[in-house]
Amino acid sequence: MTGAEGSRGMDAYSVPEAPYRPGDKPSFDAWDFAPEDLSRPDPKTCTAKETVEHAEGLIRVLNDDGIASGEWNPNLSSDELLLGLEHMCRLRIFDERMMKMQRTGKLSFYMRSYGEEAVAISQTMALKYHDWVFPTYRQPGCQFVRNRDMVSMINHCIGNVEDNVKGRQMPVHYTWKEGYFISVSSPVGTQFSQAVGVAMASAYKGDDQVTITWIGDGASAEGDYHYAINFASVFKPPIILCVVNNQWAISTHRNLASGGENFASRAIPYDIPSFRVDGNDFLALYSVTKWARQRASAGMGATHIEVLTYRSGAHSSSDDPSRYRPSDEQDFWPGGDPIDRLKQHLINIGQWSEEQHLELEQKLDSEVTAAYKEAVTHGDLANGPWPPASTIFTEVYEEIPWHIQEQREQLGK
Amino acid sequence: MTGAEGSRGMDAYSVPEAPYRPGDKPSFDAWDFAPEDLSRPDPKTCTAKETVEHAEGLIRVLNDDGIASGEWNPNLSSDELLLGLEHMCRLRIFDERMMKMQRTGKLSFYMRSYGEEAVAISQTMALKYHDWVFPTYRQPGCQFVRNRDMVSMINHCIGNVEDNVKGRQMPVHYTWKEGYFISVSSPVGTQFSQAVGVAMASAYKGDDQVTITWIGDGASAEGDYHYAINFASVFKPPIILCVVNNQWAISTHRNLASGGENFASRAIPYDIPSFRVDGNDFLALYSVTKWARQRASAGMGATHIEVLTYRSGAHSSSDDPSRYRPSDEQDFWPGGDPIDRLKQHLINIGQWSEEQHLELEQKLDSEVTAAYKEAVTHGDLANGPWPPASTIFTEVYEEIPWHIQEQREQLGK
Amino acid sequence: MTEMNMIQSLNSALANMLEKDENVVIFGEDVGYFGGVFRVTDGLQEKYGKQRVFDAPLAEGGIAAIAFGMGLNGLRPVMEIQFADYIFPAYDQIVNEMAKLRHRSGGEFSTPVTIRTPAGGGIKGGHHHSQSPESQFTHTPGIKVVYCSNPYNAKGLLISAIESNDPVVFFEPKRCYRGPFYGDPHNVPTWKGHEYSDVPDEHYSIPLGEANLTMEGSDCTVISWGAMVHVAEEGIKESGVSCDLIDLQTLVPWDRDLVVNSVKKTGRCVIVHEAPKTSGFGAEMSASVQERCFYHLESPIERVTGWDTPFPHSTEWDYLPSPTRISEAIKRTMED
Amino acid sequence: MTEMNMIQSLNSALANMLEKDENVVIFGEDVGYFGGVFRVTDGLQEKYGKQRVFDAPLAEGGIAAIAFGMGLNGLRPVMEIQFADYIFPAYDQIVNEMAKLRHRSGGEFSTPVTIRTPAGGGIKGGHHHSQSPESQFTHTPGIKVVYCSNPYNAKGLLISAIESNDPVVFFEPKRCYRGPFYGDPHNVPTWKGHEYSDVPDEHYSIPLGEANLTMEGSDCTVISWGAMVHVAEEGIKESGVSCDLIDLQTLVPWDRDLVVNSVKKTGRCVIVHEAPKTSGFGAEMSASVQERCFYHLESPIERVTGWDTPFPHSTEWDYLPSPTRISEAIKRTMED
Ligand SMILES: Cc1ncc(C[n+]2csc(CCOP(=O)(O)OP(=O)(O)O)c2C)c(N)n1
Ligand SMILES: Cc1ncc(C[n+]2csc(CCOP(=O)(O)OP(=O)(O)O)c2C)c(N)n1
Ligand SMILES: [Mg+2]
Ligand SMILES: [Mg+2]
Repeated sequence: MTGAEGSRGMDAYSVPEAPYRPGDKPSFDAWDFAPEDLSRPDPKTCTAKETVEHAEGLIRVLNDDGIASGEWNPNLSSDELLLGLEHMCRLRIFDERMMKMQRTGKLSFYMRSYGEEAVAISQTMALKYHDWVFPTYRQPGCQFVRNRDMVSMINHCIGNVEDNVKGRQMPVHYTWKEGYFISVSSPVGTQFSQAVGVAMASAYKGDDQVTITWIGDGASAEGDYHYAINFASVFKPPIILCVVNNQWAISTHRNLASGGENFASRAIPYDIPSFRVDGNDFLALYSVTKWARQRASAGMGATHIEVLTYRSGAHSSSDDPSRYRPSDEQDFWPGGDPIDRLKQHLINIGQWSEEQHLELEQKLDSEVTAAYKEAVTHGDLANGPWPPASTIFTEVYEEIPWHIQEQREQLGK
Repeated sequence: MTGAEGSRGMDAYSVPEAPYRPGDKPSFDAWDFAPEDLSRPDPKTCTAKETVEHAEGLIRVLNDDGIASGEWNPNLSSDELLLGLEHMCRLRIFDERMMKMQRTGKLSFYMRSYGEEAVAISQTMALKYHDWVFPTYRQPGCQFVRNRDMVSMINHCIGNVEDNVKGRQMPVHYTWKEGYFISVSSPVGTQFSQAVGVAMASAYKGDDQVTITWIGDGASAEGDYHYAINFASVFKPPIILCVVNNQWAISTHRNLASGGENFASRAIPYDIPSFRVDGNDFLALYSVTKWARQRASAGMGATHIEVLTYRSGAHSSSDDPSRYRPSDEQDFWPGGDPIDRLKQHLINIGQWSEEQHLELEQKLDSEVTAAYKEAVTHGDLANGPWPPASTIFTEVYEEIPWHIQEQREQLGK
Repeated sequence: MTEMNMIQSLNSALANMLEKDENVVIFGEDVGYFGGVFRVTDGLQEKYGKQRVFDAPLAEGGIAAIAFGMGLNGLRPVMEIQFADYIFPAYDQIVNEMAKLRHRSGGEFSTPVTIRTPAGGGIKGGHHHSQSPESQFTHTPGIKVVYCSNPYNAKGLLISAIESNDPVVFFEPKRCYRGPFYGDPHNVPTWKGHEYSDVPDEHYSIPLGEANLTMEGSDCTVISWGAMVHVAEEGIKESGVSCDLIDLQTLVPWDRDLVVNSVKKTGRCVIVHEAPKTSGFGAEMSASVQERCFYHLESPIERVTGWDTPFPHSTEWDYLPSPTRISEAIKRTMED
Repeated sequence: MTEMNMIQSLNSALANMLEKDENVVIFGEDVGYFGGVFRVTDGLQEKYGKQRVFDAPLAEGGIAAIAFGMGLNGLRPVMEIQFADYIFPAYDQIVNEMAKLRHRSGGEFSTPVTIRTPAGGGIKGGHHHSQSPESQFTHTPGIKVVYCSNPYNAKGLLISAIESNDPVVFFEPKRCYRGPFYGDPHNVPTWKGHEYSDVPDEHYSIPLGEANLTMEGSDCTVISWGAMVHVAEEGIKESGVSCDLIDLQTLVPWDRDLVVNSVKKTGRCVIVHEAPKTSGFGAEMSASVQERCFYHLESPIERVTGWDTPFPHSTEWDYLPSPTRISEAIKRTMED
C-alpha cells in the first residue's frame, strides 16, 4: 500500500534517548522538594483527588542534610531507626558477598538491591509481620526484616541440596511461606496483578492481612500493571501497589518506559490515591507505606506509590552497565544513597557515629561470612551436592501422575 | 494458611453494582456541561496538562435544544451537516434491516451501532479519506462515509459467495482495504495497540496518513489499552485513540470496567492530551476529531478521546438486555439520541424539516432494500451458495504449503 | 436424578461446590448478575451473594492473575473465560505462573484454580468463537486438562476439577450445551432422553484421569473428546465396524490403561478431534499409542481432525470432522 | 566467507536485510543502544539509525501489536522477544491476530512480521529462561516456525524469515550462540573451526521448509532441531549405529520428502527435542511419520525429550536429553 500524497510535519516516530550515555557528564537538576511541602491527609477519608499534588510532587522527610521534618515524619524511635539502618547494611553486605560468590561460579547469577535498599527494608518494617509481601527480584530485603535465616537464603542462591525450592529456580528467586513472602517469579509484572487476588482473598476472609507488591519502572509497561491498577480500583482490596522507578530497565532509560513525567499520577484517574516518594529516604518511605497500610486496614482499598530511586548497581551479574550509561551516573542522583542518608540522620540526632557504623559493618560482615560458610557445607552450584534429580519430577502436581512417574523411572536417578 | 488474627474494617472486597437493574427506574443526573465551558487549545502546541479540564469536563457544541455554540463549534456547512445526518440515518436503517434478516437466519449474528451512530460517522467525516481506520464491531459506519458499496457489505454479513472475506469471519467483521478500513477482529482490544504500529509505519514513511482507532469502555480493561497508550506516549506517532464509553459491556455496567470516574483523564499522566466529548453531539465529536487530526498531522503525536455515549440497543443479536437493565434506560440518557439532536439542529437553523426527514428515511429504506435484494441473489447463510469449501485452505499462508494442500485434497471439494 | 442439559449440570456442579466449600468463589465476564452469556452461572449470584459470584472487568489476563492470587491465599477460585478463543490474553498467567507455582516454590505455594471455558465450533462463530485450544495446555506441565462431553460427565468432572489442588483448564464443548451434536447441522436434538442427561442433583465426582468407554467393540479403537465424541459415535455407526469408543474426558493425565488395553485388543486406532491437526492432542495420542502398542497395530493410526487453517464461518461443516470422514478413516484401518 | 559464531551470523543477516530493504525495522527490549542482551543487534542502531533499530518498552504484547500494525502498513518488522519464555504475554497477538490476518481479511491484509527469540536450556536459566515453546506455535495455522542450529543456517533461515510475507516465529538456541553444544556441560567448544561457522558476509537464504541432512546413514533416522541437533550427533556416535540425522530447521511447514524418504530407507526413527514430551512437536513428527511410513517401520518410533515438568535450575543436565539417552533410544530401535 503506497502512502497518500502529502507529508507530515515530522520525519518519523520519535525514539527517546537516555539523558546520559557513556562519555556524557551527568547533571541532574537538584530537587526542590522540601519535607514541609506536602500535607498528610487522613488515610481513612482521603480521596484520590486529594493526592494529585502528592503524586506530582515528592514526599520527603529527610532533607539533603539528613534533618527530618514535616507532617510525614513518622517519628520513629531511635531503636527502630537503628534497626532499619542495620537491615539496610546487612542487605548491602550480603549482596556484595553473593556477587563475589557468583564470580567464582558458586552461583549461576545474582541481582543486587544496591542503592535501593530502603525500598524493601523500610516498606516491610512499616507493615505487620503477617502482611503478604509480593516482591520482584529487587526486594529480597523483606526477608531480613522478618528475620529469615540467612543460611537458608544462601542455600537457595547456590542451589544446593538444602535449597528450599530444590534447585528449581534461579538465584534470588526466593520463596518463604512462613514469612508471608511469595515466591519470586522471573516474568516481570505478573506478581503485580496476582497480588490483587491475594488481597481480595484476605478481604474475603476478613482477616487483617494487607498485601504489598512492587513492579519496576520498565515492567510497568506490561499489561499486568494495568490489570492490577484497574482490578484494585474496582474491587478495592487491601493492597499497596508500588512502582519502583529506579531510572533503568536493564539498558533502557525510564523515559522509554513511558512518555509521561511520573508514574504516580497514573493511578489517580482510577480513583486510587497515589504518592510519589523519595525512595532513598527511609523515613518518607516508611511513613507513606504506613499510611497505605492504615487505609487498607480500614477497608478503603488500594494505595499506589511511586518509589523514586536509582539502580546504583548493574542490572544483574550478567550485565555491564558501563556499556550504556556513565559509570559515575549514580553519584549525581539527587536522592543520594539510602544508607548514607539514614546514617547521617542518626548521627545528626546523636544516636550514631562513624565508629559505630564501622563496627556494625564488621559485625554484619562476620555474620554473612558465617552464614556463607555454613551454607557451602551443604553444597553449591559448582560443586554440588545438588538436590537429587528426582526433585525434577515431584511437586509438578500435588501427586505424581503416571506419565511423570514413568519418566522418573526412565531417568533412573 | 490461616489468616492472621484481627480483622479489617470491611467485610470483603466491594463488587460494584450497576446503578439500575430491571425493575429500577433510571434517573441520571442532567448534565450541566455547556458548549461555552471549554476552550479550544491550539492543537500544534497544546500540552497534556492543558487538557486536564477537557478530560474531566465534557466537550459539547450542541446544547439540549440543538443550538450550536462555543469555541469547539466546527462551523460546518449545511451540506456537510446534511451529509452527516444522512449517513447516520443510513446506518440506523441498515442496521435495522440486517437485524431483521438475522432473525430469519440469513445471517448468523448481528451487532448494531444503535444510539452511537455519530461515533463512526462524525469522526470519519472529520478525517481524510486515506486515514487508516481501525474499528471495533461498533464502527462499521465508517464505510458509509467512504462510500463503500452497500451490497458488498451485505454480502459479507450473509457470508455468501461474494463475501470479500470468503465466509471466513462472522458478520460485521468487515474488511475493506480500498477504504483504509482494517479488518475487524473479534478479540476486543487487540486493534487498539496494533493501530499504534500502523501509525508508526505512517510516520516512518513520512506520509500524511493519520490512524484512528476505537475501544469499548469494557475492553479498555485489556492490556492492549495500556500498550496502546504507553507506546503512543513514547513514540508519538500520528494516532487518535478513542474510548467509546457507551455505559455497558454486554451485561456489565461501566462502573465495573474501572473504578475511576472517567476514562479521558487516564491519558494525561502519559503526557497525551485527552478530551471527553459528548458522543451523541455530532458537531462536538467532529470538532475534537479534527483537532486531533491536526495535531497528529503536525507531528505532535497522539490524542486520546473518551466518547461518552449510550448503547441503546442490545449488545448483539444473541443478547436480551432486558435481563440486566431497565428496558427504558436509554430514554433517560442525558445525551439523547445523536440523530434526533443533529436533526433538531438542522431544523433550528432552517435547513431541514420533519417532512424532508421522512423522505430521507424512505429513500434510504429503498436504498437498503435494493442492496439487500441484490445481495441475496448471491446467496445467504441459510441457503447458500456459500464460498466454496476450498476457500478454507487458501490464504492461510501466501502460498499453500504441502500439508494444507494434502488436506484440501482429502476434503475433495 | 434430574434430566439436565449440560448448562444445567454445570450450574448444578457449581451450586454444589458453593454450598459445600465456602472458599469457592466464581467470577468472570458477565457471570454475576447476568449469569453468564451461556447461562452456566444463572441464579448463583442471587443465591450466594456478590462476594462469591461476581462479574470481572473485561481482561482475561487480570482475571487469571486474581484467580492465581486468591488460590494462593486459601480460596478455591473458579474463573470463566467467556470463549476459549479469549484464553490467550491469560496465557502467560496460566502457563508461566499457575502451572509452575507449586514446583518453583518447592511445594510451599500452590493455587487450585479452575478455568472453565466454552470451546469448539459448530455455532457459526468463525475464527474467534470456535477454537479448541486444548493441545497448547497439554504441553504445559503443572496443569490438568479436562474436556467434558455430556451433562453427566460435565458435572462430575467439574466437581473434581474444583476439588483438585492443581490448576485445571476445563473445556466445555459449547456446541453440546443444549444437546449432543452428531455432525449434522440440520439435526439438532436436545439432551432430552439421552442416557447421559440423567444427572444427580447432589454432589458426585468423576476422577480426573479416567476415560469413559462409551461404546464397546472389537476391531478398532476410536479415541475422542468433547463434542467430537458424539460425531465419532455416528461415524462408527456409519462405518459398520465394531469399535471401542473412548471418551478421553481428561487429557492430562490421560487414561493410559484404558487406551492401551483397548488398542492392544483391537489393533487399530482412529483419533478424532476438532482442533487443527498439526500438533493437536491427537498427535500426542497417536505417538503414545504407537510407542506402547506398536507390535499390536495392524494398520496406521489415523487422525481425523479440523484442518490446519483458521476456523471458518460459512463453511464450518466442511471444517469439522464429519461422520463420513470418521467412518472412512475407520474403514481404512480395516483395509489391511 | 568469514568465521562467525551464531550471534555474529544473525547480526550479519539483520545488517544485510537493513541494507537491502528500507522497510525492515528492528525493535525489542534492549536491542537498540545496547545491541541486545545477547548482542545480536550490536552496532545496528549506530549504523542504521534510531528509527530503524530501536528499544521498545518492556511489554511483549505491545511489541507484537506494533509489529502487527507496522507489517500491515508496508514495513517488514523484525521484533525480538528477549527470552522465548516471555513470548506468552504476546501470545494473543501472535495466535489470534498475526496468524489469522491474511485469512480473515480474505487476503486483503497480511503482516510479514518476524519474531526472533532465544530459546532453550543449558544456561542455568531455571523455569523462565530455558523453555522451548515451539510446539505451541506449530499448532497455530498461519505462522511459520523456524528453529536454527548453527551459524550458517541461522543466517540463511533468518533472511528467509524476514523476506517471507507470512509471520514467522524464529527460535534461536541460546545455548549455541557461542558454540555447538554436545550435551556435556564441561565441554564447551566455540564455533571455531566448525564446518557451519563458515558464513558468507553477503546475503544468502535457506528456503523455509527445507531440512538439512546433517549425517547420512542407513539404519535409523534421527530427527531433531535447535541445540539438540548437536547432542543427537553425539548420541549417534555413542550408539555406533549408522544413522541419518535430519536437522529439521523449519517445523512448519516441515520437510516431508526428506523425512519420509529417510525413514522409509532406514525403517527406524528417533525424535529428539528439549521441550517437554507431551504434545511437543515430537508428537507431531512421530504421528506423521507413523502415518506415512507405517509399513516400513521395524520398531516403535522413539521420542527423547525434556521431561513433562518445568525446567529446573541446579539439575538441568538431568532434564535435557543427553547423548546417552539418545544413544540408548537409537539402540532400542535396533533391538527388534
Ligand atoms: C516478561 C518479561 N520480559 C522480559 C524480561 C527480561 N527482563 C528481566 S528484568 C528486565 C528489566 C526490568 O526493569 P524494571 O522493571 O525497571 O526493574 P529493575 O530491574 O529496574 O528493578 C527485563 C527486560 C522478563 N524477566 N520478563
Ligand atoms: C478478548 C475478548 N474477551 C471477551 C470477548 C467477548 N465480548 C465481546 S464484546 C464484549 C463486551 C465489550 O464491551 P465494550 O468494550 O464496552 O464494547 P461495546 O460492546 O459496549 O461496544 C465481550 C465481553 C471478546 N470478544 N474478546
Ligand atoms: Mg527499573
Ligand atoms: Mg461498552
